[in-house]
Amino acid sequence: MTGKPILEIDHLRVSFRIQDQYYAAVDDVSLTVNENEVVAIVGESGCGKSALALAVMGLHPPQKTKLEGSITFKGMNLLSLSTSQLNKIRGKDIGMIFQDPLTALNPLMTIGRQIEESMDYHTKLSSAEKRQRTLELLKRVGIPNPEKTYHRYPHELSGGMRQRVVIAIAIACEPSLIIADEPTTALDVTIQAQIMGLLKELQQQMKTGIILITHDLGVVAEMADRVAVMYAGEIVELADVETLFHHPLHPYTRSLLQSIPSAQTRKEKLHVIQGIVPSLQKMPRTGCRFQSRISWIDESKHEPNPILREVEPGHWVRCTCYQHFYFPHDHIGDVGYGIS
Amino acid sequence: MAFLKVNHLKVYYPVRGGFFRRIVDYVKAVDDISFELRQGETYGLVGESGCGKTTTGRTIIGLIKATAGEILLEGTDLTKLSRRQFYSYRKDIQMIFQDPYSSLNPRKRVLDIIAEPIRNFEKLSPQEEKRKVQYFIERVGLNPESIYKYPHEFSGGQRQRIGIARALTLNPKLIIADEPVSALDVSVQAQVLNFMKEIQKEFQLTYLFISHDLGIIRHMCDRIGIMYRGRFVEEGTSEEIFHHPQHIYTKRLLSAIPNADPRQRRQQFQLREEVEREYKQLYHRYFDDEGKVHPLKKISETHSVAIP
Amino acid sequence: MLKFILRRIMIMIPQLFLLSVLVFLLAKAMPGDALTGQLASNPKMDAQTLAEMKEKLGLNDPVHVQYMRWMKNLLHGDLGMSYIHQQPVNDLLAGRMWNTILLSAAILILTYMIAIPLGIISGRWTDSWADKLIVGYSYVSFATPLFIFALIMLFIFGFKLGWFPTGGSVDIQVEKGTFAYYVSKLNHLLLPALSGALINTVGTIQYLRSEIIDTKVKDFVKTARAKGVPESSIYWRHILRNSFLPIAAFLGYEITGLIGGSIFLESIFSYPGIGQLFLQSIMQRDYSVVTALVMISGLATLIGTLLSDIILSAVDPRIRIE
Amino acid sequence: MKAELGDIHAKNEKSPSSLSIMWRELVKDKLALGSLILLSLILIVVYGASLLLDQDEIVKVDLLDIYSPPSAEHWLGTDYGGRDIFGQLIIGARNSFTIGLAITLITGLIGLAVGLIAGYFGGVIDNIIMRIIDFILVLPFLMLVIVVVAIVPKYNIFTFILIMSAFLWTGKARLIRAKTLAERELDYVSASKTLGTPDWKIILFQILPNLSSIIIVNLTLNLAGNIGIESGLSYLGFGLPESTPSLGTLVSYAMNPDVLQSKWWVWLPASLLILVMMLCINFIGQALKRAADARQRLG
Amino acid sequence: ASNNKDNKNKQTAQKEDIGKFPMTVKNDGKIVDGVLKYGLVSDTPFEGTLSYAFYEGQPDAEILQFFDESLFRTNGDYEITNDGAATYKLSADKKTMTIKIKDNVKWHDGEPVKAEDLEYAYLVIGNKDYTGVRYGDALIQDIVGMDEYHSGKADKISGIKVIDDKTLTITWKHANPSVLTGIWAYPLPKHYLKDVPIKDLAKSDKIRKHPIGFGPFKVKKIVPGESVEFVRNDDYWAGKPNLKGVILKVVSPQVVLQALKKGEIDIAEFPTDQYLNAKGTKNLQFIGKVDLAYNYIGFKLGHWDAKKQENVMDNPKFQNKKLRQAMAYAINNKEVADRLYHGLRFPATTLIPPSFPSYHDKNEKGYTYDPEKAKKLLDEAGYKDVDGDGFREDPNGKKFTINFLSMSGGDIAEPLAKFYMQCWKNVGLNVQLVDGRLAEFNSFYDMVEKDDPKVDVFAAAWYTGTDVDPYGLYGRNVMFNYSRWVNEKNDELLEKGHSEQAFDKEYRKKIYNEWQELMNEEVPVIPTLYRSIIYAVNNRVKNFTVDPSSKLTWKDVGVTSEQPEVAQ
Ligand SMILES: Nc1ncnc2c1ncn2[C@@H]1O[C@H](COP(=O)(O)OP(=O)(O)OP(=O)(O)O)[C@@H](O)[C@H]1O
Ligand SMILES: Nc1ncnc2c1ncn2[C@@H]1O[C@H](COP(=O)(O)OP(=O)(O)OP(=O)(O)O)[C@@H](O)[C@H]1O
Ligand SMILES: [Mg+2]
Ligand SMILES: [Mg+2]
Ligand code: NI
Repeated sequence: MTGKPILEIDHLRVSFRIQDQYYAAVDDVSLTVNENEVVAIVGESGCGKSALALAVMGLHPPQKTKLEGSITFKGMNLLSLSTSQLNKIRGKDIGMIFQDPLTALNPLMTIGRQIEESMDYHTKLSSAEKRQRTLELLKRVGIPNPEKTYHRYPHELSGGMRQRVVIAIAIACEPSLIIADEPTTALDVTIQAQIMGLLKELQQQMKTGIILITHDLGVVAEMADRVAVMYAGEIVELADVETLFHHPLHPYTRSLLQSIPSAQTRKEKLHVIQGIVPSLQKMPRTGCRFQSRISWIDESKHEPNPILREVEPGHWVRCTCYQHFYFPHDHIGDVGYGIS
Repeated sequence: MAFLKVNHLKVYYPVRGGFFRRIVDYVKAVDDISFELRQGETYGLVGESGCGKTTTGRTIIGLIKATAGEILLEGTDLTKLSRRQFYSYRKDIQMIFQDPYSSLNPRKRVLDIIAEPIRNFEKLSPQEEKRKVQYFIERVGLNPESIYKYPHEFSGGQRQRIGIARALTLNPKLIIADEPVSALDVSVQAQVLNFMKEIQKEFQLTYLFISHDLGIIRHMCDRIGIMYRGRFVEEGTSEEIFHHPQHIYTKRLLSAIPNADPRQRRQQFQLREEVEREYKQLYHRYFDDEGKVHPLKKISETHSVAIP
Repeated sequence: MLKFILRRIMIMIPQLFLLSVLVFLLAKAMPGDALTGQLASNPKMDAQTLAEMKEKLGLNDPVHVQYMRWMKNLLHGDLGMSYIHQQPVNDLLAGRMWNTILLSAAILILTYMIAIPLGIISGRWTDSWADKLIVGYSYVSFATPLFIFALIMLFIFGFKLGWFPTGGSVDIQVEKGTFAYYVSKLNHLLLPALSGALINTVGTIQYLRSEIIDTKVKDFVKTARAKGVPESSIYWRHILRNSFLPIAAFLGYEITGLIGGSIFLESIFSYPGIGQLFLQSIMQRDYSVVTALVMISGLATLIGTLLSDIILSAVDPRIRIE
Repeated sequence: MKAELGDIHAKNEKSPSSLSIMWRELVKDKLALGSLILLSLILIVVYGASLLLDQDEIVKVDLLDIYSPPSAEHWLGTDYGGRDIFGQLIIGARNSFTIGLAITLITGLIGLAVGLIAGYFGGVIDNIIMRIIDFILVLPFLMLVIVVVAIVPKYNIFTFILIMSAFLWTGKARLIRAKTLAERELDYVSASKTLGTPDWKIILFQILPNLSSIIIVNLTLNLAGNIGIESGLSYLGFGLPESTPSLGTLVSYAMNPDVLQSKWWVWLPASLLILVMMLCINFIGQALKRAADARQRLG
Repeated sequence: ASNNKDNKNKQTAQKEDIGKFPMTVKNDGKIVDGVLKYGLVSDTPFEGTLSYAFYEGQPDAEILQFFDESLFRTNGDYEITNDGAATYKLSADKKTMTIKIKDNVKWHDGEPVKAEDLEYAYLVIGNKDYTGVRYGDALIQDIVGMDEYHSGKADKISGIKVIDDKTLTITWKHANPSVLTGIWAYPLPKHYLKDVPIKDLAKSDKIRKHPIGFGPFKVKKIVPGESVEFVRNDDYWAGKPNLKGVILKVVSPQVVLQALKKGEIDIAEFPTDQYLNAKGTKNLQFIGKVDLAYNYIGFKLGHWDAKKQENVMDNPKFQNKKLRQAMAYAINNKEVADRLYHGLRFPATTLIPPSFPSYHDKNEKGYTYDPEKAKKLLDEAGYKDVDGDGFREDPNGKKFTINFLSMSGGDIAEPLAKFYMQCWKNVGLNVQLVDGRLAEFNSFYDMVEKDDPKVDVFAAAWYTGTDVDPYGLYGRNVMFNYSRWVNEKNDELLEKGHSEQAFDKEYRKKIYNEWQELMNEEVPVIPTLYRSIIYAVNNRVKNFTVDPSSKLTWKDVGVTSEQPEVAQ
C-alpha cells in the first residue's frame, strides 16, 4: 500500500539557543515517511513535535536554532539547502497545514490570492489559469461557494472554512509530502470529523505522504498508518497504528492510552501520569527521560543510554523499562507534593 | 425539589450599528433554555463552539445579566436580586475556569489567591486564615508549603487544583466548570477529572459541567443537555444520550467523535457518512424554517428532545 | 461608507463646538487686546480714539455677546476680521494656509519616504549594524529640538553649501503659473520640509520597526514561507502591509504634530504659513486669527483621524465601514 | 496540549516580581546597566551639586563677564547676562529632570486612574471618558499651551508642570485603558467577581499589579521625552522664566545665530546633557521593555 | 574678585560709539543699472497693508518707503521743507497752511497727484468707517471742522479747502509748531480708491495687491508676507531713480547676517545685538544713527481717571522726590550700555533724545551712577534700614518693597531687569519683580495702562516719532502719561512748547530745555538709554544714507556692480 520513502529524517537534533546555550528540543530523531503513508506523531505538549515539523520545512530562525543530522527529501539533504533552494521545494513538494487557521492566514489578503500565491512561485500558469485552479481547489476542499469565497478575507470565514483554505494552500501544487501540525485541534468535533475526512480523501487521491502531528489519540487511530510517540524530544515508540493501539509497549504510550476518557467506554477513574514534562533547560540529557514519571519502577530497570530498538518488525521502542512496567494500584498516587 | 432551576433563560448580546451606534440587533446567545440540576449530580452541557454554553454558565453565576427568564437557586430567583442581596448567594455558586493560566492572578501568591473569598466573606485572623487555606490546599493535594509560591511555579493541573481550592473555601453548593480541562494536556487532564469526582463526593457538590469533549462529558456527567444555537436540542441521562440519541443533531455530534480503535476506522467513517446523509435529509424535520430548534418535548421521564 | 463619514461628521460637530467655546474663552482670558501697547510703536494716538476703536471692534461687549457674534459669523463661514492685518481672516488664511498645507504635505511625504525604508531595514535586519545605526539616529534626533536642527540645516545647506534658498516660499521673480514657478516653490519647500521630516520621522521609524519585529513572527508569515514565497516578497506582501496599519491609524494625530512643528519651521525659514501667523497673532492678541487657527487645526485633526479611519478601512478588510 | 508549553511561557511572561525580572534584564544588558550607572551618577551630581549651589548667585547678572568662554572661574563660561553656565546647567538639569519626572508621574497617575476606570467598567463610563480623551487629542496641543501660558499670571515650574500634564495624560489613559480592557477579559478578574470581591479592590489589587511592568516601561520611555519638553516652548518665548534655569532654556539660546556658531559653551553642554540623559533613559526603557515582553528578552 | 573682574573688563570691553558711525555709505564706484535686494528683517511675514493711512506694522512702513512718500521732504530736525513734491506756506497766524503740489508729481498710473487726493486722505482718516489708527493724531483732530466730519455732522472738513487742482489749505484750531514735523502729507489716490467704501479700503486689493503711490519705484509684484518686487518709476517727479528695481524680502533676524554675507541681500536694518559678531565683515558697511526713541523707568504715581480724562496723582508711595532721585542715581546705565549693548545704546540724559539735535539739551547731564549719593538721598528722605536686614524700611519703619515690572522679549531683557534690581539692592532697596517674572508685552501694557496696583516701577521705552513735542506722553490729560505725574509747571511748559510763539525755534528750544531740566529734577520717569539704529549695506551700494539732514533719497541709491559682493 505504501510506496518508497520520500522523507528520511536521520538523527535529527534541533536545538534552541537560550541564554547563550543550546538546548535540544528534538533529540536524535530518525523517521521515514513513505509515499502514500500517514505517519502520526503524538506526544504531550512541548515534546518537540512542532520543532520537528518546522525543521523539515526549514522554518526555524537560523540565528536561534541549531540543526544537526540530516533530512533527506527525494535525495536532497534539506538541511544543506539555501533559503532560495528551499523555496523551490516548500509549497511545491512539501505543503504544510498549521494548527490555528485564523492566525495562519494573512488577514489583509483575499483567500484567492493566498492560495494563488504558492502557484506564483512554483508554476508558470497564467493568472486566469491560476484562478481556475484556485477555484477548483476551493471546491475540492469542500468550500460551497468558491467564486464568492475567492474574494473573501479570512475573517469572513468560519474556523472550519479557514482550515479548509489552509489545506487548499498546502495542496495547491500537489506536493508529495504534507506536514499537518495539529490541523484539527482548534476545531469542533463535527468540523474536525469533516476535516479529517477531507484530509484522508485528498491523501488517498494524491498518494501523498503525510506527517500528522496531534495529541488526540482518537485522530491518530482514525488517520494514521504508522505512529511515532514522542516524549521529551525523543521518539519513544514507533509502530504501525494497530500495533500501537492494541499492543503498546513503552510505559509512556501505555499510560497515555490509559488516561484518556473515551466516549465509547466509561471508567470510574482515569489513569494519571505522575509529574510533568521537564522543561527544555531542565531536561535530563542522559538516561531514560521517562524515568522520573514512573518512579515505582526500579531505576535499574532503565537503560543507562536508552536507544530506540526494533523489538518486532516495524515496532520500535526506546529503553528496556517497558519490559518491567506495570500500572500501580493507586491511580491517584500522583497527587504528591512538590513540583518538578 | 430541584436544586437549581433555570426557566426560560434568555441572554441576548446587543449588536450596535447604524447612525448613532444604536442597538440594531441582538445575538441570541442563549435563547430560551430551561433545565434543572439536582443536588449532588453532574450536569453536562455540550454543543459546538458558540452555541451559548459559556454564556449560560456565566449568567447563572451572575457575571452576565440575563435578558429574561429566571434562575432559581433553592427557590430564590437570582435574576431578581439586587447586587447586595446577590452577594450572600455568591458563596453558594462557584466557578472553575477553563484556563488555569489566566484564572489565577500571576502577581498573587497562592495564599492570597485562595484567601481572597475568605477575606471577602469572613473576618479571620491571619493565622486562622492561613490555617484554612492550608487545609484546602492539602485537600486538593498540594504541599501546604506551596501557599507562598506564585502560580507560575505550578503545572497546569496543579493550577487548576488551586482554582478549585479557591472555589471550595466558600463551601459552595454548586460549581460551574466551564471547560475545566480543555486547556490541559491529556495526562494532566486525567488528574483534574479524577480529582473533581473525588471532591464531589466529599463536599456534596453539584456540578454544571461544560465541555465540548464528549469523551469527558461521558466520563463525568449523570445528565447531559445538548445545546445548539442557544437552545437545547436534547436532554437526558448520559446513558440515553450516548446510546439512544433521538435528535439528528445529537447523532451527528456523537458520530463525529473519533474512535480510538484503529480497527473500527472504516465503520466509523461509514457511520459518519450515514449520519451526515440523514442529517441533510431530515434537517427540515428537526429544525424550523429559520433553522431554529423546536421546543423540547419529553419523551420519557428523563429524556427530552426538540422535535415539533 | 457615506453613512460612516456622515456619522463621524455628526460627532465632530459637538467637538468643534466645545473647542470653539474653549478657545474663545481662553482667547478672552489673555491679558491685553489688539490695541494694548499701541502707542509703543505708534506715537500719535489718544485715549478717545483708542476707546472709539475698541468700541468699533466690539471689544467692550460682554464675552457671551462677542461669542455669539463670532459664532454667527463662523456659521456663515466668516472667520472675522484680523485687526492686525486689517483683512478678513478668510483672505488672510487663504494665502497662508496653502503654504502650510504644502509644507505639511511635503514633510509627511518625506517623513514616510525616510521612515519606511529605514524602518524596514531596521525591522528586517534587527541587531545588524544598519539597525544599530538607525536606532542611534532615531535616539539622537529624538533628543534634538526641531528648531536647533532646522537652524543647523539652514546654515549648512542654505548658507555654507548654498544648495537651497534660505527663506520665503517662492522666488518673487518667477511668473506665477509657469513651470519655473512650481520649481521655485518646490525648491523653497525642500529644506524646511527635510528638516521637519528628519526629526519627525523618528516616531514612525520606531513604530514601524517594532511592528515589523512583531509581525515577522506571526503564523501567517510562517505559512507564506511554507508556501515557498521568497524572502523579499514575504516582506513586501505579508509583513509590511500588516505593519503599515498602525501607522495609517496615526495619520490623524500626525497632522496635529505637523501644525505644531510648522510654528518652528516657518519662523526659521521665513516661510509664511499659519504656524507663524498663529504665534504672531497670539503675541499681538489678534483674537479672530487665533481662534480661527485653533478651530482650523482642530478641524484638520478631526479630518485627519477620519482620513485615518477611511484609509484603515480601505487597507484592512477586518474593519468594515458600513 | 498547550499546558506545559504555556507553563514555560507563563513563567517568563508574568512573573510575580516583575521588578526582579526587570532588574535581571537591566543587569544583563551591558548598555542598559551602563546607562543606569551613568544616569544615576548624573542625577547624584546634579541633585547633590544643586543643593550646594546658590541659585540666586548663579542667575545673578554680571555685566563684566558677558559671554566669557570656559575658564577656571566659570567652567563652562557665561551667557549674555554674565551668568555661570555650569551652574545653570546643574540647576537646569535638576529643574528639567524634575519637570520631566513630575509630568511623567502626574500624567501617569491620571492616565492610570482614568484608564483603569474606563477599561474596567466599560460601557457608558468608558464611552464618556473616551469621548473626552478624543476631544483633548483633537486640541492643537502646542497652540493651546501657548495660549494658556499667556494667561497664567504666576508662571513657574509648578504651573508649567500642571499645564503640560493637563494635556499629556490622554495618551497614557488610552494605553492603560486598552491594557485594562484586555486584562478584564482574563478569567482571574471574573474569578474575583464570582468570589465577591468589590470592583475597586479588583481594580487596585488584581488588575493594577498586572499592568505594572507595562506602566513602568511606558513611563520610563516617556520620561526621556519629557526632559527636553520645555525647550521648544522656550524657543517660542513661552518657556520657563530665565530666573528658573532649565536645559531647554539653555538649548534655546542657540537660536541666536551668533551663539549657535561661535559660543558653543552656552548651548552645547545642555544639548549633550539632554541627549545623554535621554539615551540613558531610553536604553534602560528598552531593556525594561524587553523584560516585559518575553519574546524580545535577551535571556 | 573685583580685581579679577577688572581684568576681564579689559578683555570683553568692545565698545562701539554710535556717534562715530558713518551715516552714509562710502562708495566711489560708478553706478550701473542694477537691482537692489533689500532685506526686511522680521521674524514674521509683513502684514501687507500697503498704505500710509492704514498700515500698522513697522515692516509695512519699510515697504511703503519705496513706492510712496510724503509730499514734503524734511530737514535734520524733521521739519518740512519746500524741496519735496509740494511746497507749503503758513499764514501769519500760523493756523493755516497752503500746500501746493508740483506739477510733475504723478501717481504710478500716470494720473497727476492732486490737491483733492490729500483732502481725500483726510476724509478717509476722519471718516467714522475708517479702520486704521491715524485718527489718534492730535494734529489731525485739531483741524477745523474735523470733529463735525468725524461725528458725521458734516460731510466735508471745513478746515480743508481745495483751492485748485494742485493747491489746498488746511486750517487748524490752534497754532502748533508741530505741524512742521507732524503734518499728515500722504495723499491717497482718490481716482483709484474712491469706488471702494472706506470701511473696505484696508482689505481691498488696491491696497494689498496693487498699491500705487508716487514714489521712486512701482510695485510690480507682491508675494504676500514674504517679498515685493519693485521696478523703477521712470516718471518720478524728482528724476529717474538710479536703480532698475528693488527686490524686498523678509529675512529672519536669525539668518540676516548670513544672508548679507552671501550677498543675498544688499541692505538690511541690522539687529544691534548681532553687531559685534558682524563687525568687520568684508563685503559690508555699517551705517547708523541715534534712533528716535529712549528707554525709561517710570514710577506709578497715580491713576488715570477715564471719566474726567485726566491723570490723578494719588499714589503716595513714590511722592518723595528724593526717593525717585535716589533710585535714578543708583542705576548704572553706563555699564548696561557698554556691556549689554556694546555702546550701541548709551545712557540717556533727558527725555528728548539727541536725534533731535536742536532740542536735546546737551548740557543736561541727567543722572550718572552714584550709589553714595543715592544712599545719602535715601537717608535724607527717611528710608533707613532700621531692622538690619540689609534693606531699607520706609520712613514709618515699615518694610519697603518695590514691585518692578519689566517686559520680556529679546535676549537681554532678563539680565537687564536683574541688573537694575541688583543696582537698587546695592543701595538697600528691596525690589521684586511683579509676579516674579518678566511680563510679556501684552500683560505689561495691560498692567501699565490699567494702573495695576501690583506695579510700583516699570521699565519701558517710547518711540518719539519725528515730532519733538512731548505733550502726548507727559500731558495732564493724556492717558499715555503712564507715570500719572501732574505738575503745574509741566502743564505750563508743555503748553508753551506747542504754542504759536513756539514757531520761534529759539523760544521753543528754551522752553524744552526748561522742561528737560524740570523732568530731570522731578524724575517721574528716569530716562535710561538712548538707542541707535544701524544698517548693514553691501559694498556695491552707493548713496544710501540714514542721515535725516541728507538730501539723498531712494532715487539716488544705486549699485556699482551687477552682483553683490560676497564675503569670501
Ligand atoms: N523558538 C524557540 N526558542 C526556544 N525554545 C523553543 C522554541 N520553539 C520551541 N521551543 C521549545 O522547544 C520545545 C518543543 O517545542 P514544540 O513547539 O516542538 O512542542 P510541541 O510538541 O509542538 O508542543 P505543542 O503540542 O504545544 O505544539 C518546547 O519545550 C518549547 O518550549
Ligand atoms: N460579549 C459578547 N458580545 C457579543 N456577543 C457575544 C459575547 N460573548 C459571546 N457572544 C456570542 O454569543 C454566542 C455564544 O457564546 P458562548 O461563549 O456562550 O459560546 P460557547 O458555547 O461557550 O462557545 P465556546 O465553545 O467557543 O466557548 C456566540 O455566538 C458568541 O459569538
Ligand atoms: Mg506544536
Ligand atoms: Mg465557551
Ligand atoms: Ni526507561
